[in-house]
Amino acid sequence: MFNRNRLISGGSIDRNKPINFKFNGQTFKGYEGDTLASALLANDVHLIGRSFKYHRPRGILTSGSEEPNALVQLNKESRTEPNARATEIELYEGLEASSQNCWPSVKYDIGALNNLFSRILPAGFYYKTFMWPPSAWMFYEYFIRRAAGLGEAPKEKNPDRYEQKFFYCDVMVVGAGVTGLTAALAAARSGANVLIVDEKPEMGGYLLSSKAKINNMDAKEWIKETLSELNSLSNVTVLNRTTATGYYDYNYITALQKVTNHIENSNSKLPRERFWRIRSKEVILAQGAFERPLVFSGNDRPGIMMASAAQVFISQYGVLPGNSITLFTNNDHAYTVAVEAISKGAKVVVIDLRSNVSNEITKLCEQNKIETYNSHAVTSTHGSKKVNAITLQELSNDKQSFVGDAVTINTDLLLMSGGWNPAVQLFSQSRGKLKYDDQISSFIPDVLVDNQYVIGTNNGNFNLKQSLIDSLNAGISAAKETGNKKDIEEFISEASEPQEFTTSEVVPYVLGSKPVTHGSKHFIDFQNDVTASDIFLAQREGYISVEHTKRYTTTGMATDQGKTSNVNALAIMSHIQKKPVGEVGHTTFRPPYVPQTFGAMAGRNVDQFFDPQRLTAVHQWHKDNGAVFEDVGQWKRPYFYPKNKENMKDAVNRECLAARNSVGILDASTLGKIDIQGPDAAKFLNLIYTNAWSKLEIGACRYGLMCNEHGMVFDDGVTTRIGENHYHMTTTSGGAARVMSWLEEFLQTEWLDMKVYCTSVTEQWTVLSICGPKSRELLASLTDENIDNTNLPYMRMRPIKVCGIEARVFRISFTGELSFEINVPARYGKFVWDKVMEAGKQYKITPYGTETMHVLRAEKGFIIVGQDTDGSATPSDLNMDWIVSKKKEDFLGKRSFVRSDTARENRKHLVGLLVNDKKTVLPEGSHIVDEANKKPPMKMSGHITSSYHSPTLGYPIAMAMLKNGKNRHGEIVLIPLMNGKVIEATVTDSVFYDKEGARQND
Amino acid sequence: MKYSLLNLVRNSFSYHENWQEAWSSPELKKEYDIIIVGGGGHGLGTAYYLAKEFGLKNIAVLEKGWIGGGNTGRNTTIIRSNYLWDESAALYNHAVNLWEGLSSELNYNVMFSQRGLFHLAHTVHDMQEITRRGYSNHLNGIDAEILDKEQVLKKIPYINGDGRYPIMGALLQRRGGTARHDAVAWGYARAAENLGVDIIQNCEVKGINITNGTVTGLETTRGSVKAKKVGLVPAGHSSVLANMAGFHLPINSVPLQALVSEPIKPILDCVIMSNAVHVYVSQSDKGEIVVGAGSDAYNSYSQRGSFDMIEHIMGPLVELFPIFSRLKMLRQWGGIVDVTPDRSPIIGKTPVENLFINCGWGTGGFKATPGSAHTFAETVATGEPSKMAAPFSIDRHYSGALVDEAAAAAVAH
Amino acid sequence: MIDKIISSPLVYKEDFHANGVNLTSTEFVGKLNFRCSPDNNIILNKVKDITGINLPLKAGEVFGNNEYRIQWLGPNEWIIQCAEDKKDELIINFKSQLSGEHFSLTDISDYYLTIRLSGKNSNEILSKGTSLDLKTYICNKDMCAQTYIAKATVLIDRLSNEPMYDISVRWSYAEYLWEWLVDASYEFTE
Amino acid sequence: MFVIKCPYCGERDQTEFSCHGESHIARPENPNEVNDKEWGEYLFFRSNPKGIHYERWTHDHGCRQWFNVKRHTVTDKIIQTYTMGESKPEDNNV
Repeated sequence: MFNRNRLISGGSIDRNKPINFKFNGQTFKGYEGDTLASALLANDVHLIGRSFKYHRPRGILTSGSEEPNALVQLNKESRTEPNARATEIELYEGLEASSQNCWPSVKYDIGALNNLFSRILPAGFYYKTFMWPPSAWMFYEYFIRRAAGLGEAPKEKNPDRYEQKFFYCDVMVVGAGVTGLTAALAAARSGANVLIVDEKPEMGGYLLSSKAKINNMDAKEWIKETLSELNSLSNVTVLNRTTATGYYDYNYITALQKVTNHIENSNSKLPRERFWRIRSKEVILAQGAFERPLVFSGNDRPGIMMASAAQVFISQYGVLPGNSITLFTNNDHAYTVAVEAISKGAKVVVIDLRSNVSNEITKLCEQNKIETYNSHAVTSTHGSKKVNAITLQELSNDKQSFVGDAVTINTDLLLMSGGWNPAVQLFSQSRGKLKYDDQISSFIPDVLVDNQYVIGTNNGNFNLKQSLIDSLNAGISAAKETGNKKDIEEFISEASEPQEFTTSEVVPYVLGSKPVTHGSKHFIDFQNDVTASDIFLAQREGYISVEHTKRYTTTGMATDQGKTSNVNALAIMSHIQKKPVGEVGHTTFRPPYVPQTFGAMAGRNVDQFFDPQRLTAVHQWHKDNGAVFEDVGQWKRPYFYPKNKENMKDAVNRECLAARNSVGILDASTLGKIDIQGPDAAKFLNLIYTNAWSKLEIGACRYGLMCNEHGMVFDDGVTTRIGENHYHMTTTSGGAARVMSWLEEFLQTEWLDMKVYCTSVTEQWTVLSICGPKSRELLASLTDENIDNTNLPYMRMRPIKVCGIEARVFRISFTGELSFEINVPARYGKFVWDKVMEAGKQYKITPYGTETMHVLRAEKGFIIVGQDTDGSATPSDLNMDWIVSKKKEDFLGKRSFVRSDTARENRKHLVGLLVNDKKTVLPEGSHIVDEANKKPPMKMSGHITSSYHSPTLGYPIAMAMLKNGKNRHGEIVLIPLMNGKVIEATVTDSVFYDKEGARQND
Repeated sequence: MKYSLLNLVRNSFSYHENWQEAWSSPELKKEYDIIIVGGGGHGLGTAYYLAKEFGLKNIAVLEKGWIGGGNTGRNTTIIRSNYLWDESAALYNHAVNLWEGLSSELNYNVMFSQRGLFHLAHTVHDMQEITRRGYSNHLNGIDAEILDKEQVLKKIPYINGDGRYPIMGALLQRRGGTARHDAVAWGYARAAENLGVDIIQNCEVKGINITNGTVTGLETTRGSVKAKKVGLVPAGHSSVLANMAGFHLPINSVPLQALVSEPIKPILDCVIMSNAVHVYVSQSDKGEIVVGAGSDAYNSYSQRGSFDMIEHIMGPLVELFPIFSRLKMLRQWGGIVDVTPDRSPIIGKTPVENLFINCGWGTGGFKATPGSAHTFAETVATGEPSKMAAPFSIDRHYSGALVDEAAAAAVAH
Repeated sequence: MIDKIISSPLVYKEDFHANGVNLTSTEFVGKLNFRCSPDNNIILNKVKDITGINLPLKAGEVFGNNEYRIQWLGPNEWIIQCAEDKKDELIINFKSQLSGEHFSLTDISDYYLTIRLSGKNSNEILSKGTSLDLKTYICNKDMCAQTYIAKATVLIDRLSNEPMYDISVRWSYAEYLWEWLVDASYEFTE
Repeated sequence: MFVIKCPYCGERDQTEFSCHGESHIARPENPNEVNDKEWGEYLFFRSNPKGIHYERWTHDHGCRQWFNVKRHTVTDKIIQTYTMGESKPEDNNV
């Protein structure tokens, strides 16, 4: 196990710490500090995976987060991760990775058949076929889906944790290359709170791999010194392994920090990743630039790599990925790697597209004995799983044809450099505007958004010294904007690179041995297998807007989101459309900058913290006593209490009968409660409710219905007058927040002069509702007060002591039985509940849940807002005209009642239904028809809103909204079930039990 | 040239150099009989049906940017017709019927994939809601199956049935599914152009000319153009055009966002919607997990919303599919949706004579595309609301006859 | 006796300690929600007379003395805290002295439960759940803010210049918030 | 995501707030006197401009107050926030 391509020395790897890892089942050795990509290259492994569409062999193209080719399936089982970029995976002991999108193996992949048929599979081929027979698409689709996709999702739950964090700072610097470091230091010395982030483990950016000098120091040394100062300052936060992913309005930036996912983390208490939500007053973008590939025939084989990537592998990882290297370039800067590789013992041939190169470069090549071919092109590449030779040919002066013969030379590594594209993705996300720059043949920032700076190569400035001076000024200026005006010394004096990047002409495509549109594989988007000829096809077929070309060919839509492909695609479009690249335009850059983990964004908002469970003071008792719970909004409410393996039906039967015959108890604490005070409270209630409130006596309770301004019922409840200007309102459990906000809306925006204050008191009170013929006897045993019908009549409230606790007891009833709602401060809720249960033993007191409550109220014909209503029912529709004041000038919703449709006679009305067979419980939600056909469609005239077996009556009852129902009592209607059966029912009044109300009033 | 496998093979011999333009870029004429404003699926489809079903000629579609660049190209491609109210059900089901033959009809594969759509129910109230809707669908002749928890878990591998809001059941529409959104615009455009429709891109309407209460033409960035009839189908910008014509609409334009993951091998073979857990998710043919986020409550024309909405969808997504936790978001984007008070569209006449409008589709326009286009074409052609369009007039906001799909899902008690 | 009568979800929670994080639940105290116009000088003066402190009128101010602590909630809303056994007397005092004025006074002593968070990593925990800029708000003692932590609306009151906060949360959310804070502290556990 | 300056609490993250649509839509003084069309306009019809928009927000996770926001609907820039009692500012700043 030795590293064939590892240099004897150099790089930031720790040669004392060898690491074993597995790739495609085979064990390899690397070192701490390696990435999976560098370690594989060290072992001379170039074939990493297969491309998306044609399943072509692919290797490592870049050394960073823009990598489109070297995607792997990382780890196994619950910790597996698809589409991980080998260039970003830091090596750790035991790491396992495998190739994706291939079967049975990356070397011999059945899917590569697609490559053979590639000629009939051009861009958008699927729009033109698979249409016959018309219903067969899903058959074809089955195979297409299986061929698509890249890696595989885990099949188990993620065992790792994710944390999230909000962070505020004065100045955020994105990118810790030398420009970012300079800006951060300037801002920090000026006194600002600074955050600097960089996606790499080691900060310093590209100059870590160069022979650049800053202030007459090696760039590496300068970086080290600068970092150490930044790390020592208390006003600076330095985050490595942290990628700024999204740049939103008002300088809101999201960043994903790898905390432990670069190590094996099964035992760590730290999260896998931390998701930062940053709000920075000023933002400095210093993300640098991406090297641009050249578009030539066969440019996608393993062993073909960006020149800058090779530079990084050599300098930072001590890996020389090839020994017989060809460099294909159109600019000076790329010669850096040629010199570097030669110094490490490689043989290098340079093929330069340009006819004339500078004297400086010529001299450099002579000095270093670099063989050069100017005005030459690589016309094809050879080798099945890895490049082993290339063919080159001299170009004519106008570059439109060849002169001389094609020559094939052997090579084991082909490097390419087509110039540089500033990393404007984040800038563009922030709504900054771009312009095309002819000097560098790429897009650069043009119009900045507020409180933002872009510096260095990120801004299209490739002169190191000028970049650093700009960065220094940006740092100072950003700090000043945030009020940090400490004067600082200028600390950049000198800076230079051996080969500065000057200009490069973007090359739409390089002439190949075959015409570019004749089946030649000039790749633009490596991952999605988009070739130059696909762009030609799209233009020919009219998909000429950039967005159409992108969507039709899928160029730029791979997991690198066009970082390596966009500008080249635009250059070809510009070439075909014969207009400047700037006029072709560019597609919109969308977040995230690099793919961002779902789990990190979900953070703690899953499992038990997915949504709060709101619990009442008596919750533990319900749990201990076997309650089955129902989710009502965020509340957990007891649904029913099964005893001895009872089913729901039996439990509800038992609970209902207990409440009707003796005494039942319900935890009604979830009801919304609002304390209303002020001299205008009655006036306010008059406007909020449909009925009149002016004459309510102190201590009296009244039921009220609330409508929205459309005239539709939206909540109901009982409100009680506590004092002269003091009311206690109750609302539905689910509607409490909505009602509170409704009241505040009108008080704060419409009736500003009204003297009323509303305060939510929902959780202040625990509400125990005891009901049934024995409830008075039971309560009497717990209080010294007289609570007979005279002292505490129906619809009255009295403040009395219950079990020694100050309570408010309301004689109100939602079940139709004699009933008392005991309100005590929540801290005493459990205590009083226990006492009531104890005292109730002799009456066989029975706790009941929401289902029993629903049955009992349905027997009485009481509505449940949200079940019997759906936001389209007026009080009149619900037969509740009795609660709508005719005298009041105005209340919310009133005006809407008289609109033409709302005032219509034959709207749907609430009715009762009794099934004629006296035994079928109609499904809630089933529909009513006047005439039943054998098969649908059938004309519907209403639907069942509530339906139960009534234990009290011994037969089923139902409530329904029925067209013109008010006038149809006694009629027989039909309810067709899903299974084809049709049930007959008779329309009745919706009150089924104790119509006179004797039981509750007694 | 007809699109077919045979022609694809045949053209491969000439290196695909003989394919014609799917649609061209004609000059704007001085006058048209009918102009449709808005080159999305609904607008292009309207022009197509006007030409095909009503034999009309001299039609143009004006698009301010590139066709299909609005909500047609920005949605999560979900198609279904299981709406509650008869009026909506009829309209959306008409659409599904047309979807089923659309690829053949247009000779353009729109990849309508009827992979089945599940509305999950997590609470008693949800069960009541899906039961009511399922029965209503059933009686309206729309396929609907009400499933219990076990059936749901069996049909959807890897879903978490026992989360904070356990799954209680689901409403399944097997005929529901997804389609390839861009292809819908492109297919209609190509088919419409074949019938003589002018498709004018990069042509923004800057004014609506009205004489004596009747529309006479438009001012555009490409000059003035006369028209006998104008149909507005400008999702996202309905109010802007209505304002040009001098009237207001009961509409707010709000951001709606969506996102996709990196592509992965097939893992989710149906469409999932959950109101209680707030998830809309499917997997595209490319392998991306496609997720719909919620809409923001503020008006905006910026085609972006608050990041909060994206974050908010992640908890529910991972809660429902814990295995998605390690997947990565590849791309997020936003569109502008026109929201009406009752979440139902507006199709019909406007206060201006011969000016018609089709808008207000909110978050649900894509699924309706062929039905909307077809019924709007009939409305524009005849000058009167088609039977299906009639309930969706602007006037319902005065009479109170809302088609309230929003209220029907209301939660309380 | 009193222990058996009083209960809350936090009563069952043992104090939690991790590196630089301490969570405890506090005892019940009297909490009155008080609302009035900030322009009503009669009320402002009376409040000063009764409690000995001014109603704080600036956002996020907390004024206190030995007996009372008044937290600013909004332009016309405060919480007045007092000893549990002084509450009834205070209510009577307010009602009699302010009679004729428009105000509201509501006992919400049980509406909120209070979790005390302290320790050098407190801000680290808070910043996981609240979007509040902790460098601007509640950055010194006697400052408070209403905001959210995760999915619970809270009132955070800073008790000292060292990180120590009383986090008031509605009773029904208390269990959720406590568990959330404990879970958020996981990375600081030994 | 916006930073919104609550007129009472100061600058806070958008997630503490919620938006409730167009502001300065007055409820008719006497609803009984307006016709169905006018009532419908009040209930449902909104200006929905592409440009300056006046809207109402509440500080839900803060002081619970309603207030007005003047914002541009294309740039999403908030130009001004002001309390409910204050009158509508001019349409100048774009």
